[in-house]
Amino acid sequence: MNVLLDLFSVIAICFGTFFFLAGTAGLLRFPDALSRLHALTKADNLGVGLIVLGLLPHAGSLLAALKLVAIWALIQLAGATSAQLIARAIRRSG
Amino acid sequence: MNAAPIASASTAGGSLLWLAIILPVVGILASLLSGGRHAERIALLLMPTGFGIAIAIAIFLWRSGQPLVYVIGGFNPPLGIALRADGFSAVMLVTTALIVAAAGFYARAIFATPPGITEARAPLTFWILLQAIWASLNLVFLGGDLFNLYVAIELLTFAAVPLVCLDSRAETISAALRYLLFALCGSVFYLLGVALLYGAYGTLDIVLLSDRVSSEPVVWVAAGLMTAGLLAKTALFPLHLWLPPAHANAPAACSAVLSALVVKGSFFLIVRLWFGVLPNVPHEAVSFILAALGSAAILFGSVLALQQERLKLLIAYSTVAQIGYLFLMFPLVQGPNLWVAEAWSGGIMQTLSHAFAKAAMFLAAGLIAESLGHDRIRDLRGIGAVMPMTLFAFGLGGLSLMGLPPSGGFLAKWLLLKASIEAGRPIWGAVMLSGGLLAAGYLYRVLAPALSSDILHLKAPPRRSREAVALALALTAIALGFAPKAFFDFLQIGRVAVAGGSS
Amino acid sequence: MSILQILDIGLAGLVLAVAAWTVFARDAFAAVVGFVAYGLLLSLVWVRLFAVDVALTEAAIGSGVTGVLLIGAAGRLRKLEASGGDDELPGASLRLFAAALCIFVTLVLAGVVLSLPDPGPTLAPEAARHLAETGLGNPITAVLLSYRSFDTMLEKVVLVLAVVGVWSLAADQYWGGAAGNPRGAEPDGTRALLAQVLPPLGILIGIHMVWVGADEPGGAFQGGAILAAMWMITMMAGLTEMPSIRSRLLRLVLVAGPAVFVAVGVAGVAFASGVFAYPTGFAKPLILFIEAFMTLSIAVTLPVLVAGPPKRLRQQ
Amino acid sequence: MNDFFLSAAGIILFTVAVGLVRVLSGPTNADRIMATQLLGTGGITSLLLVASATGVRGVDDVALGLALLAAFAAIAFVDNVAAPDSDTSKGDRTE
Amino acid sequence: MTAATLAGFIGSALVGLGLYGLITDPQPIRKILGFNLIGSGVFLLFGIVARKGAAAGFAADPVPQAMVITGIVVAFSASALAIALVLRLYEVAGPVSLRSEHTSNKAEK
Repeated sequence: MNVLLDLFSVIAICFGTFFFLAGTAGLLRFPDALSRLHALTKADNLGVGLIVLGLLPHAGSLLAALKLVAIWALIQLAGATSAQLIARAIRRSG
Repeated sequence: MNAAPIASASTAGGSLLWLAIILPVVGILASLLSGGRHAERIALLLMPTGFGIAIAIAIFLWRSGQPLVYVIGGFNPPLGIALRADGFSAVMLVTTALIVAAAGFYARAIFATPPGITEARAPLTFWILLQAIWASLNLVFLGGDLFNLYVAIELLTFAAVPLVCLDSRAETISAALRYLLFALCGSVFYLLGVALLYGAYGTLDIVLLSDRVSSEPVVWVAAGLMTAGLLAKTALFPLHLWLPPAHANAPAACSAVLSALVVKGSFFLIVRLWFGVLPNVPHEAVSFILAALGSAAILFGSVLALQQERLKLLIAYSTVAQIGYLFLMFPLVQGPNLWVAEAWSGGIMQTLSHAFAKAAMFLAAGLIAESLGHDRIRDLRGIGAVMPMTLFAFGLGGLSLMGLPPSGGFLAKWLLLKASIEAGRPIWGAVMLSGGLLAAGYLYRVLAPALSSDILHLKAPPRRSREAVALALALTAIALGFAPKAFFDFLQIGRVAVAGGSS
Repeated sequence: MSILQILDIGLAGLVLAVAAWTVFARDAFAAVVGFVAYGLLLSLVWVRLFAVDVALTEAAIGSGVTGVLLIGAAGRLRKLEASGGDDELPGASLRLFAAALCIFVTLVLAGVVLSLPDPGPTLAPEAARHLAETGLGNPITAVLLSYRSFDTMLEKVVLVLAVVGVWSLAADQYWGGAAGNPRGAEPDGTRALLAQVLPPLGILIGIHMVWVGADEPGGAFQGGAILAAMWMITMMAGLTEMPSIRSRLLRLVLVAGPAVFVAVGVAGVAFASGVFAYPTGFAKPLILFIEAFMTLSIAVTLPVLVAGPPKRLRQQ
Repeated sequence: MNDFFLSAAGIILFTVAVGLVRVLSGPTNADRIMATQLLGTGGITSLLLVASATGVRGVDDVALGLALLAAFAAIAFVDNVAAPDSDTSKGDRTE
Repeated sequence: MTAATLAGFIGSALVGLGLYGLITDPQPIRKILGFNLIGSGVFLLFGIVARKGAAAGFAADPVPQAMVITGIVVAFSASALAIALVLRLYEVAGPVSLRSEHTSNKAEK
C-alpha cells in the first residue's frame, strides 16, 4: 500500500514538475504576451494541482491535507483572476 | 565593576522611569483618538506632569547617588529589558521636558486649530509628533537595552521627519525625504551592529554587555557600524548634509526641538555606546577620530554659517558646528585621569547649554521671520529697536554659543579647555577657541546690522508671551553658567570609568 | 542532505541575483517587480533558517503588502514623471568609490559573521525556562508579548506615528477626507469575484494564525497582515472604501492595539509584579486579549499606510 | 522519498527562476508580472515539497499565506501601472 | 557549508548591494528599495545569529527572531512614510531627483 502511494506521489509530482517546465518554456519562448500568459496558467493549474495531489498521501493529518487543498484552490483563484486582469491590460495596451 | 547587582533589580523610584515614557505615549494615542483641539490640550496638560516626573527622577537620583533601575515585566536582563537613569539621563530628561514645553507653548499661536474647523492637518500632526519626540527621547535617555534603543531611535525618526515638512513646500518635503533616508540608513547600520553584538555575546543589555565585551574584531566592526549610523543621525561632519535644509526650513518651533534635542538623542547613544557598553575596550584611536571630525565640524560649520544669507540657515549651520564641540570630550574622557570628570561635565554642559541656547535662537529667529515675512540677514537692519526682547534672547543664546562668560556655553568650553590642557592635548583647546572666534564672527554678522539705528517696519509685532518663551530659554542657557559644584557631582552619577592608558 | 545543500546554494544564488537586479535594473518598475520576487524568495530562506514565524511575516508584510505599496508607488510615479530626465546616474568615480566601499563592507561583514561562535551564545534556555509562566507554546510569541513586550508595544506606536506622518502629507483641503481614488464606473466581475471569495477564507486563515500563534508559528503580526490584505483586496475591487481619516471608528481601531497593550501593561502595576508583567496564571488569556486588539489594529494600519494621505473629500 | 521531494523542489525552483529572465527582458511590464506570478506559484510549490521533506512545523501556513496573496502583485499592477489613463507602452523603453 | 553560513554570506552581500543602490541610484524610490535590501540583509544576520543559538530544544534562539519580526514591521512603516514623501514631492514639485536637487543645494552655499 505504502509503495503504491509512494509510486502515485512520484508520478504525480513528476508530471507536476513537467508542467512547470512547460510553463516556463512557454513563458520564455512564446512570441506574444497573450500566449505567454496562456502557458503560465498551465503551470499554475496543472503543475500545482498534481504536486498537491502527490503530497496529499504524505500530509499526515486531515487539517494538513485540507490546507494543501486550500493552497491549491487559492492558487487557482489567484491564477484565474490575475490571468484575466493581465489579459485585459495587455489587450488594452494593444 | 559592580555591574551585576545594578542590572538585576529595580530601585526605589524606578517606577518613575517607565512613567516618563508611558505618559507621552498615552498622550499620543489619546491625541490621535480625540483629535482636533484636544490634541493641543492633552499635550499642554501632560507637559507639566512630565516635567514633574523628570524632576522627581533627578531628586531620587540625587538622594541615592546611584543610578535608578527599573526591570520591565519582572524579566531580568538579558531576557528582559531594564530602564536605567544616571546623571546624564536625568539632566537630559529635565532639559527635554523644558524645551518641549517651551516649544509647545510658543507654538500655540501657530498650531492652534483655526476657529470654525474641528480639526486641521498641521496642528494635529504637530501636537501628536511633539509628544512623540518627547516620548522617544525619554526612551533614548532611559533605555538600557540596545534593541530597545533601536526602537527608540526609529520612533524618534518617525516623530521628527514629518515635522520638517508641515508646510508642504517642495523644498521642505525634499529636505524631509533626505532626512528620512539618512536617518533610516543610520538606524539600519545601528541595527546591524546590534545583530553582531548579540551574535557574539548573547545579550543586548548595556551593563551586562559592558562586562562581557572584549577588544576583538566583531566588537570593533559592530561599534564602528553603530557609531557610523548614529553619526549620520547626529549630523556630524561629513554626514551633516541633511541637517541645514531640514532644520532651517521647518517651522521655528520644530527647528528648535530638532536642533536642540533630536540630534542630541543620537549623540547620547554614541556616548552610551562608548562609555556605557565599551568602557572596558580601550578606544583612544576612535576617540581621536571622533574629536578630529568634531574639530572639522566646528571649523567647517562655522565658516559656512559665516556665509549664509538667511538667519535660520545660519543657525542651522551653527548647529553643525556646535555638534562638533560635543565630540571633543571623547579623547579627554579616557583612563583613570583627574581631568576625566571635568571633561565629562564639560561635554554634558555643552549638550545642555547648546540645547537651551539653540532652542532660544530658533524661536527668536522664528519670531523675526514671522514679523518681517522673511529672514534675510541683510534686511534685518534695525530689528533690535522694534523687537528688543527677541533680539536680546537671540543675543544671549549667541553669547553661550561663543562661549563668553557668564553662560553655560562658557562653563562647558572652560571645562573642556581645562581638561584638554591638563591632558596635555591643547590642540582640542585651540580648536575650541578658534570655534568661539568664528561663532563671534557669524553672530556679529547678525547682531551688528540688527542693532543699527535704521527704521524697520514690522508686518505684525510679535506676541510678548512668545518672546518671553525664547528669552526664558536663553536665560536658562546663561544660568547654566552659574551651576554649583553639586551639579557637576550630580552629572557623575553612574558614570563608568573608561579603561585605557593614562596619556 | 546534499540535495538540500544544493537547494540552499541555488536559493542563495537566486536571492542574490534578484537583489542585484533590483539595484541595477534601469527601469524603476522592473526593479520593483524584482523586489516583489525577492520578498517571496526571502521567505523561503527564512524557512530554511527555521524561522517560520519570520517567514510568515516576510510573506505577508515583506512581500505581500510591501509589494502592493511599491507597485502602486511605481505606477503613480510613472504617471507623474511626465518629462522623465531623472535617470542620470552619478559619475563613474562616485560609482567606483561606492562599489569599493560596498564590497569592503560586505567582506568585513562576511568575515565577522563567519567568526561568530557556533554554537553561539543564546537566550533560548532562558526563554524556555520562563515559557511555562506565560502558558504559551511558541517562544517567539512569548518574547514578543511577554519578555520583551515593551519593545512590541513601542513598535505599535511606531505604526501609529507612521500613520500620522503619512496623513500629514495630505493637502490641507483634503484633511478629513479619505485616501485613494474611488473606483471608476467600469464594472469588473473578475476582481469582484476574487474580493468576494478570498476574504472569507483569508479572514479564517488570519484568525487561525493569531489563534495558533500562542503555540505554533503565527501571531498577531502575521494574522493582522493577512486580514489587512483581505481588506485591501475588497478596496481594490471597489467593494469597500477607505474611510475618512476623521472617522472616529477608524482612529479607535488604529490606536486600540497599542492602547490595550499599554492599559494591560500598566495594570500590571496593580495586579502583578510590575509594569508589563502579567498576574500569575492569567498570562495566556491576557496575551491573547492583547493580541486580538493588536491584530485588529495591524489589519487596519497596514492598508491605511499603503493607501497614503487623503486625496479626496468623501462624497456622502 | 524525502530526497525525491527535495529534488523536485529544486527543479521547480530552478525552472521558475529561469522564467525570471522575463523580469529582466520584459518586453512589457505584463511579462514581468507574469514571471513573478510564476515564481510565486513555483515558490509555494517548492515550499510545500521542502516542508514535506524536512518536517518543519508551520511551513504549510507560510505557503497558505503566500497563496492568499498570490494575486496581489497582479492586481496592484493592473490598477496602478496598466490603468487606462496610463501609457503602458512606456514600459518598453527599458531595455 | 550550513544554511546558516550561507545565509550569513547572503546577508552580508545584501547589505553591500543595498548600500550601493542607496548611494548611487538617483531615483528616490530606488533608494527606498536599497534601504529595504540593507534591512533584509541585517535581518538575515539576525536569522543566522538565531540559528547559531539553537538550544533547549528550539531550532533557533527565539529572541533575535522576534526582533526580526519587529524590524520587518518597522521597515515597512519606514517604506510607507518614505513613499508618501516621494509621491508628495512629485505632486508638489514635479520630477526631482534627490541628487540633482542636492547638487543645486551645494552650489547655493
